[in-house]
Amino acid sequence: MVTRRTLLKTAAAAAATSVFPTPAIGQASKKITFLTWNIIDQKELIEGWIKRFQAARPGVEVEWLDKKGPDFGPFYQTQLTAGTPPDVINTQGALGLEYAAQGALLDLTPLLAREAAIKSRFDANYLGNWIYEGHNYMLPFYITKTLLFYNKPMFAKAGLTGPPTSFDEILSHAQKMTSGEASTGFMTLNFDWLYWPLFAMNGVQLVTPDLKKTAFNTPKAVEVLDKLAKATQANAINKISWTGRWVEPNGAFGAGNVGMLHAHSPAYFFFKGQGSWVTPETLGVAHMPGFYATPNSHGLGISKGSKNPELAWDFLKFVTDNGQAGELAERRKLVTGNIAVDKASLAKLEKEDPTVYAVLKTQLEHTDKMTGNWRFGNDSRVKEAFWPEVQSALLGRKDAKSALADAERRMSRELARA
Amino acid sequence: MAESTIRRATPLLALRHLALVVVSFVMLVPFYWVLKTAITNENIYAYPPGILPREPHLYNFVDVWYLIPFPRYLANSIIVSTIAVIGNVVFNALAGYALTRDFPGRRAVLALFLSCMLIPFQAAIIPAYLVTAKMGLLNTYFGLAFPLLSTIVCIFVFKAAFEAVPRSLIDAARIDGLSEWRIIVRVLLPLSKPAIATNVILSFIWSWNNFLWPLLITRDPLMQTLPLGLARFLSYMEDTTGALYAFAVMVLLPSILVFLMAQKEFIRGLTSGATKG
Amino acid sequence: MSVRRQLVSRWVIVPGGIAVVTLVWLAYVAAHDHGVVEGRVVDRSGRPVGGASVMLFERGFVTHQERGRATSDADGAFRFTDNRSHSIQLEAEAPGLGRSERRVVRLWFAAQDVKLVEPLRFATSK
Amino acid sequence: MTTVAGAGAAIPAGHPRAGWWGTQRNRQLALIACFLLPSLVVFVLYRVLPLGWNVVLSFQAWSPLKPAQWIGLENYVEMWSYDDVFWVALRNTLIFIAASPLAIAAALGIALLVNSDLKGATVYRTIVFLSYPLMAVAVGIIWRWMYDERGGIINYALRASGLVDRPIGFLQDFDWALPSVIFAEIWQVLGFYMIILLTGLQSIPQNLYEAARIDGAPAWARFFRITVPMLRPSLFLCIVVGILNSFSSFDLVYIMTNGGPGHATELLITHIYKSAFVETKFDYAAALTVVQFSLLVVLTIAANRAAGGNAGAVERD
Repeated sequence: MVTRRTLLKTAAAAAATSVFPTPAIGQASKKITFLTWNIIDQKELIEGWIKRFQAARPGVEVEWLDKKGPDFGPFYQTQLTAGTPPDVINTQGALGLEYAAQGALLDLTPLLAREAAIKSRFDANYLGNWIYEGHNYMLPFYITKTLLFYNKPMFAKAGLTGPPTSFDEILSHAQKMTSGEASTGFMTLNFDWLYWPLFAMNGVQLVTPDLKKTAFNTPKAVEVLDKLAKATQANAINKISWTGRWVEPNGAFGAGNVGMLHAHSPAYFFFKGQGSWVTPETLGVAHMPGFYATPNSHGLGISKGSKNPELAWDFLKFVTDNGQAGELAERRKLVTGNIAVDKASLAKLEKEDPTVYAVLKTQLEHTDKMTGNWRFGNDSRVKEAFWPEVQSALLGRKDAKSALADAERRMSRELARA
Repeated sequence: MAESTIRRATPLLALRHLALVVVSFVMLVPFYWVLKTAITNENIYAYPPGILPREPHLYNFVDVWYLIPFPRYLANSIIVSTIAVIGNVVFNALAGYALTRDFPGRRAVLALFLSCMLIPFQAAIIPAYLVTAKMGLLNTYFGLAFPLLSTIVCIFVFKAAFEAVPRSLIDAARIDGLSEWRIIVRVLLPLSKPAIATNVILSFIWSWNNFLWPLLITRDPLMQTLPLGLARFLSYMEDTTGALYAFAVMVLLPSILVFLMAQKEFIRGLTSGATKG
Repeated sequence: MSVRRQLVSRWVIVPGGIAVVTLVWLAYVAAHDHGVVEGRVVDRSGRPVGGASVMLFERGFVTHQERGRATSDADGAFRFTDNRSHSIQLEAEAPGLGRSERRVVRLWFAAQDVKLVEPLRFATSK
Repeated sequence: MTTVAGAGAAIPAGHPRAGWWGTQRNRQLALIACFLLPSLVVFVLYRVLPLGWNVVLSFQAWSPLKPAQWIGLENYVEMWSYDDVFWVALRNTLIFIAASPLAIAAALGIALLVNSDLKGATVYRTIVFLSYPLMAVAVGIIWRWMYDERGGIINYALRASGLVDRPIGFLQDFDWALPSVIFAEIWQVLGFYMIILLTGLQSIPQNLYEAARIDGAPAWARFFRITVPMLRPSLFLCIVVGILNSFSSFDLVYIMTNGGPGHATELLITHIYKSAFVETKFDYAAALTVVQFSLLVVLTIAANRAAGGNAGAVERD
């Protein structure tokens, strides 16, 4: 009787699985899904990892999915709603915190407490980027923060000796290198708060430390915004700074007629591919004045809805350990936040590729000066409330004062709603 | 105007050509750029823009073929689009015909259809996904084609075409004892070739270029369709690479082919209307 | 429409034609994809360089990975037999001569058999 | 008839179904129902259900994983009295829609031209249509480049021809951005309007024109007395599609400007999308969706009225 019932059950289950080709639902073997953010170029590498991971763990299956940034949200949110979230996810910037706030991610704090060795793998400051309300939700996968690239020939032509050391010097340097439309002096990326160091180095605070109230609407902020807007009108700051996303600014810098580019390290590989002028002799690399930089790192987290959280954690450890992280660092020429790995790969790069070395070195320096990485649970809402207003001022549509006032009004509302 | 029989005075003819040439030019300039970038690797943001391609080559197309699993995606796209096209021609013709008949609640149905058009898919993603999952159609060709099996615009294309067919003709057929089904197949469709062509063309294009839906319901890489390959190109090389445009061209070609094959019907249609009524 | 007319309609002819062309192409590919890459290495003055090690790089999505090495024989000829890629780069390295220029070789299909017309040339000579 | 009557007789008299099925008319109705069914299934599953979902959601506070709770009109209040972006998006959407008649007029002109025995009509037709099947993403990227301030071909041409001395940042300028996006959208959709109108023109019986010509009606009269009325269904369709484009051209806007600069090109659809998938305010996005839906319904009804009701159907006997 019992046997028959169980038999029927299994039959039904089998039928179900065959009828419903839905992945990750009701499957016998232990399976986890690894959802990465826009790293399809490393297909070979990641499939290699998965092979090794599975080889060491019989009966375990790892499915790999990769989505581009804009598609990531719709995909993950849909999967969440359907109750089939990918077990291990890789997100960029502050998105991880938002998912954490949404209750989508597993709190890694106890796991890290359980295995101190894992926690000590990582640069504490980078690991700290994914602490939401005191809990760790993600581990560094690969890390970046902004730095200042500059075009040495243009600096020389303008009689400039070295990179700017203050906000006003950024503007004056930029002005010196600007001649009509032929060349502009300064450019920055603007997504994900990447432009924030410009404000931070002027002591402007976005919010109060408790993240409850806005703190940016000060005379100083108005002055800074106004200066930036004026410099933009004067073409000293390239307009693309405030309108472009990734391709336009890096493409323009690659074209060789922009003096400085404030961007995070991946930008190097992009504009190098675009610009034949980029060589160790011609490309300057420096920190922004005051060593301020905005991180835009990639983290790895586990979905709360995971059917096999332990296996997922196992996979997380596997991916971030020296072996795998080392491969990633080597192939993608990046820093991983894994201290040992980065040390080794930088030592190697110092000989092989001095420019890349110079670029990546900055990523590990002054990590205590990271800014624009508030641990918001609703970062994108805050951004949506703040950026368009500021952008309007930067492009001369609104005056700085009223723009910041509007931004404050809208942002306060978002902060209050949270 | 529409009449084809009249001979036109040459100056007027020249004028028509002039107008069409101007329009064609405007339509082609962006197109030229797609092609130019597809056969070079120039940074499109370079200044000043080069009008003529420098050292053109076709290797970008080869890259596209190998950098994404092109053959597999192509096969999937063809299957899905074929399902969609068949569904559209059949279902839309039936629905279109039904709407030309009058029956209680006709206006209601009409209103329903019209309003169904007005719901953006972006806002329907989650429920649509859940429904499809419930039906167990995730990762299946049918699931990919389902939302596009019948499209309202095309239903109205048929409706309009059928309405233009003289009533007398249908009544005559009915008196001859033809069943409704026969009337559609034997009388209406032969007179509505342009409508059929339009249905084929549009439904093909829509399902062929569909991006968001396949993105969401296909987790299995082997089930993905061509447009999803786009994400791969954008993902690392961003949009300054020639390969991306080569890809766009390769995805475009089948649609153009279908259009060229189907558009013959537009010309044939010219005379068909004149015969009866 | 009769079956015959449908058979000769463009809806059959065009796809059919495409299918035929494809098959022919595939046949050609099948006959020429042994992944053989042949060429010669010469120094500045055009004299063959023996014992130079030639590196074959394969194009990934954005990077180039080294896939294999071959050594040139007495008259500078080298031969790879295991190229799987459709887009490769070749570079020679020899003691005393340094590295040759990096030659980009793009193929019409993966593993296409190819023979370099222009040999890999070192900037310096013995 | 007789056979059916027989069947009806076979079944015990007074059996409702038999009686119902008995009449010719009812069988017609059943048939019509069957004809409509497949399409209805598709629309109910993928349009009506989602709409219902949005309506319900718009009165709730919900996000995936968060249990839904009723909050009445809060989302709508938020929209009405706090979200200034909504009003901008609304305005832009209406402008976007208002532009479509121009495109339709242009398309009609082209359709009339290529619908004749003009030499090379096929070529022209193909060229005009070429842009429609192009992937919206590619179109967006291309136009973003064409409009580019430095490398863009448009500025290049304008300056080469000395029409402007300073380049125009079409997509960066608050005043230019929306028109520029609209123009690109028209560029892509023109071919679509054209074939819809062509299909309509095709189905106009030629004898009408011949008759008119015999009565000596001049060309313009034939156009306004025959072509336009007979085209009503197609024109109506084009107008409805013009209304649709305010959201179906989402990809284009999203790629070209992402709603910026500021919110100069923010449409309701981009606002909906961002609210839902960027800011994860699905509940609020649902409210926006409902509002957009109602707006478009109103516009469509108006268009229907203008087209003489009945989806612009031409009643003739």
